[in-house]
Amino acid sequence: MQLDNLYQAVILDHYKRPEHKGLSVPSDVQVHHINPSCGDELTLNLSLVDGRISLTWDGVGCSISMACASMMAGLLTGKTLSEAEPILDSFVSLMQSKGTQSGDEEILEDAVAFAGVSKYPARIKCALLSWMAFKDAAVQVEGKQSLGSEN
Amino acid sequence: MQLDNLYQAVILDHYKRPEHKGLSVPSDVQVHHINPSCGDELTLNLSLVDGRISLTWDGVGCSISMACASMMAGLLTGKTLSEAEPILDSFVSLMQSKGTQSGDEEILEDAVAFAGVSKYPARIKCALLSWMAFKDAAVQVEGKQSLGSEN
Amino acid sequence: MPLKAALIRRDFPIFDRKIRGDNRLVYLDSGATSQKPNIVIDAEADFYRNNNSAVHRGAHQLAEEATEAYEGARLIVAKFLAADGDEIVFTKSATESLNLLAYAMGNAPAGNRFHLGKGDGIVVTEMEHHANLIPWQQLGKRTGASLSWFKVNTDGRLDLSDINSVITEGTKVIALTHQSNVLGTINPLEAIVARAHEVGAVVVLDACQSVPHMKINVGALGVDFLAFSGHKSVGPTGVGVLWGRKELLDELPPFLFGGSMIENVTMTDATWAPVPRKFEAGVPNMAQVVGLGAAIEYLEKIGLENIHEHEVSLVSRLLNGLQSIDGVKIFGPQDLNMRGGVVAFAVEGIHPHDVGQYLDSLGIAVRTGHHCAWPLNKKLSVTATVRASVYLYNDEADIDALIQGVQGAKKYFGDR
Amino acid sequence: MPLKAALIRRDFPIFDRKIRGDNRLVYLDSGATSQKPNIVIDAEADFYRNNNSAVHRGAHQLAEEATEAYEGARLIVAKFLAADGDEIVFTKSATESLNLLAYAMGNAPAGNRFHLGKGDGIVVTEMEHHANLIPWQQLGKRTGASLSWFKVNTDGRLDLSDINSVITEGTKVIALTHQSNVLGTINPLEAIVARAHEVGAVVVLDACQSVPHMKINVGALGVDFLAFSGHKSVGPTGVGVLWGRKELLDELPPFLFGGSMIENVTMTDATWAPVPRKFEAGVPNMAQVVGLGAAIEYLEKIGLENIHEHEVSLVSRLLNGLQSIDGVKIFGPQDLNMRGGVVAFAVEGIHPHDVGQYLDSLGIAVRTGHHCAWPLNKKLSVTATVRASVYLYNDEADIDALIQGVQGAKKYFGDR
Ligand SMILES: Cc1ncc(COP(=O)(O)O)c(C=O)c1O
Ligand SMILES: Cc1ncc(COP(=O)(O)O)c(C=O)c1O
Repeated sequence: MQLDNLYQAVILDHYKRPEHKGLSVPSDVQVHHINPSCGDELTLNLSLVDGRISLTWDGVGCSISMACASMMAGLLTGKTLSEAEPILDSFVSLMQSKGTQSGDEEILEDAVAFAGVSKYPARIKCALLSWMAFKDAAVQVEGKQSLGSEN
Repeated sequence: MQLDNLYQAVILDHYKRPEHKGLSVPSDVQVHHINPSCGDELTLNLSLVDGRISLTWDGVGCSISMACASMMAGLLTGKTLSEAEPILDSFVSLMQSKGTQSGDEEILEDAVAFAGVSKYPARIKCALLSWMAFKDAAVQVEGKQSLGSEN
Repeated sequence: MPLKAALIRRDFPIFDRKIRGDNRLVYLDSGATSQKPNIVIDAEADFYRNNNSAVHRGAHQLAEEATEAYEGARLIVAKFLAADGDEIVFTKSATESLNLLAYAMGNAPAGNRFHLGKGDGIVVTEMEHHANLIPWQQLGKRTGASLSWFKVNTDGRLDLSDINSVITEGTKVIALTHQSNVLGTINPLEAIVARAHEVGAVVVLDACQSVPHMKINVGALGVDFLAFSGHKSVGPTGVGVLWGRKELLDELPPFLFGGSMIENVTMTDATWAPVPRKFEAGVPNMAQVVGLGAAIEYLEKIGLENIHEHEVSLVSRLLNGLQSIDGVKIFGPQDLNMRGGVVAFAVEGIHPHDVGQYLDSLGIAVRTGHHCAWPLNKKLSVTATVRASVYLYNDEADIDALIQGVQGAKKYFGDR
Repeated sequence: MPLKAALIRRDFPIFDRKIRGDNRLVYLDSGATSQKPNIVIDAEADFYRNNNSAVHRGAHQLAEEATEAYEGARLIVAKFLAADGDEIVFTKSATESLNLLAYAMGNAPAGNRFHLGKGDGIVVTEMEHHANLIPWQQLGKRTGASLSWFKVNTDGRLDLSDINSVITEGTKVIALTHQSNVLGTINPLEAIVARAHEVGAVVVLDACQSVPHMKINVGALGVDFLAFSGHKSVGPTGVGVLWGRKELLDELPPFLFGGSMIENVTMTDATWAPVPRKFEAGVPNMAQVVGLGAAIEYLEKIGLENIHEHEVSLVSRLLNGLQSIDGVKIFGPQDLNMRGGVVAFAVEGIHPHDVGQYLDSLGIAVRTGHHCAWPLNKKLSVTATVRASVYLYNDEADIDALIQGVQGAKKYFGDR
């Protein structure tokens, strides 16, 4: 079934058993993103511990958006911000590939399972919800740091 | 030529040698009407002398609107308001006839020459400009009279 | 007279295509937009091919023909609603029709009956589509008028128990939907209209989900303004209708300013043409208006009563089918006398987007999300629902396909 | 490359019809609305037949296809203007585009760069179409901002001699036409843009009469907003475009409120989606937008430079021909470098309506009246003019027919 391309087993696994879910307290920054076309919501906590990312999240949404948040948190936790950047870029470009890319497993690991999403334009936003929240959070945390270092 | 139906000789005559043109001073009521789709303008002075209509007018406009004002003034001058009413009605219904009526010569006299206008929807407003001005003026003059008679 | 949906479908060319491989199209998203019959597509095309020209301008034959076609469509719409031609304003959509009202009221000077200020009130309901909510929120903010609303009961109906405290002496406008685009609820209007007119307020009816589906007589409804969209009525995209009582439209200030809506213009001032032209600035959406005329003639030929009956019978089958599935929750009234052809539901444990995607893989088109009625979703405590909506071209096989599809989705997402 | 108008005409089905008996159609009214090629008519029809569905909503295949077609057209328009996709807003018409700007600025709160109040100024010109005049008059009245304007010279050009006293430190907006729809004058923009930006004002360009007829690069023009209509660009009726610089559209408040333009909505408040969706409330005019995409591709295939060259050569022939007729007065500049394909004239002793009617009897469609630029007419001291406007499908035979027609009219009305 073609649909299996979209709903890979690993996606449904993460949807049913999400990881890093439940917001850590406290965090350096918290962002809240909404997908206005469906109402899905995601809250993401980002902390930097010795320069390494720590992510937790909570939200309501479809299998794609929730599984994506779960996988992203696992993938980025422990990385530095500059290590995370190419991963983010790689994921975004996979989403924009209209089914022509299968994703770089070296960089994206299990998240290549989302390659099928790029063939369903209406679902790309679902997959990007958590990544855009992370991007936003990363900018904020960098802003805080540079403020901090000026003091 | 089909156009001759619209531009009857008597219409062009009135256009070139308009009658009752030039505003009498004073008058019981003066109305100013505009055709917003082309900018044509008409000013009409209406007086009642012993209950009989006296009309003069001035304006700028196309042959149809100006000839119509000229002929209307001739046709209605000397009539009472209640004699004028069926003439107005007859002319309006001729204009709305889409070319199916030729007009009642008993009532409209030379103004039956405008029958051809009813086949050109965009020109009906031209022909009605003066008649609508008269209608407006008649209502006003009646209002004044009934006010006058109350005093 | 029962409809022959299979015959009707032949008039709609889109049903010849296949979806996601070789699936037939099961289109259950007419609440978002309806499909178009050939007769409507051709009416637009024929206008372009034969009569295209700017209406109300120019004294040439094409302009005459275009004007006749355009004004002819106005009379068709007027007759359809049992209204006068002068009471029909063409817009680009119901959204524009409703914004027109809100902006025009905002333009009303003191002394005009539509003038709003502090102390005045605007009333809406919790089940409004964003198009009939946000324009009024904004009008309130601009003018200082307060916004209040009728609540929605747990069974998806308006709570009118506090009608006299919601609609008060200060209320100037009540804007509500005729049929909810989420719950399917058809709102009873008598009490609201009576109370509104008692306090001198006008009633604005969002009839997007009713006009295409049931016989409407504006006089009988008693409302003062009514809006609907062409594209939900088997008509073209890009055309909507605003109906208003003549004397109210006369008093209402204009909204869009430009050509053809004026009487006289100087560098600093302008005066307005009589209705309906006062509200139709610029070269209008002529081909779309002509297409809408064809659409309404098509609907009338089939008969709005027949369409409504057909939909009720489909919805009955759909409600029964859905209720028989474990874990399916239906929103909105179950009583067929107070609902139309829109059914929103949720499947336990499966997000609406995923249900929708699974159905799509079978060729079944439904809508998922908040359906532009976010406050209602919040009230129902759901982020999203699946919405199936039926129209004259749907039949029992479509309903059965949906029900099987929902069962399939449960299996697909549950067993993996 | 010279155009082959005879070949082009074959793409436009309306030229197969006859006018007032057996006359061929000599269509010289493209300034009011253009004719449509089959490719545009078919693009609309094909959308309805194959992909019709509400864009940006629903997760089914039709919705995906409709969205792709709709957003694809946005990219076509963006490329055409050398702009970004996010800078293109679809409206129903240029009239709506211009009203959108005026209303949205009226919605700007204090602190927003578009906020207007007493002491602020709006600048227009004496040659504006009503659509680019009255919205600004009304915005001035609503906000207290003053309205001033550039005058028109006796030769039909803008008088920029007092530019520094017309555009002052308080000026917030300058709205002007790129090409006059009466005089044909193409306005030079450099000085106005430079002065506007010097005082921090934005320049709004009404490009209705230029975009369809010449290559436009919004960056090169230097303006901040630009509006045009689809129906004058061989596109469908019911669609217009507003282009704006991204950062300005970001700051500009929304205009029409409703579905798809929101980010979050509660009963009392709402926040907005990013541009361009912030400005596109409701189910949009999808088929018309898709048709406009096809129209622009068609124009680009023929080449805007070629179209412009073709029109200049026709206008040259037309001006020469008219000048050779006794008693014909031409309004607007005679210099072909500063004018486009619109020529307004008057025939001594014959009212424009009568000239137009006579021409119509020969199958020649021109426009007569004030052409929605009443203040300009008053300035020129005429109540009305005859306007002939050319486009890619016109040829020299059309021009010659018009010139002969004018001579005929003189005879017809003069000799009787
Ligand atoms: C210069 C100019 N501006 C604005 C408009 C208004 O365009 P539309 O009627 O398509 O909205 C027109 C055409 O009528 C025009 O020629
Ligand atoms: C109840 C209701 N009101 C208003 C609208 C807005 O209609 P449109 O998007 O056609 O302007 C819709 C449809 O989207 C609707 O269902």
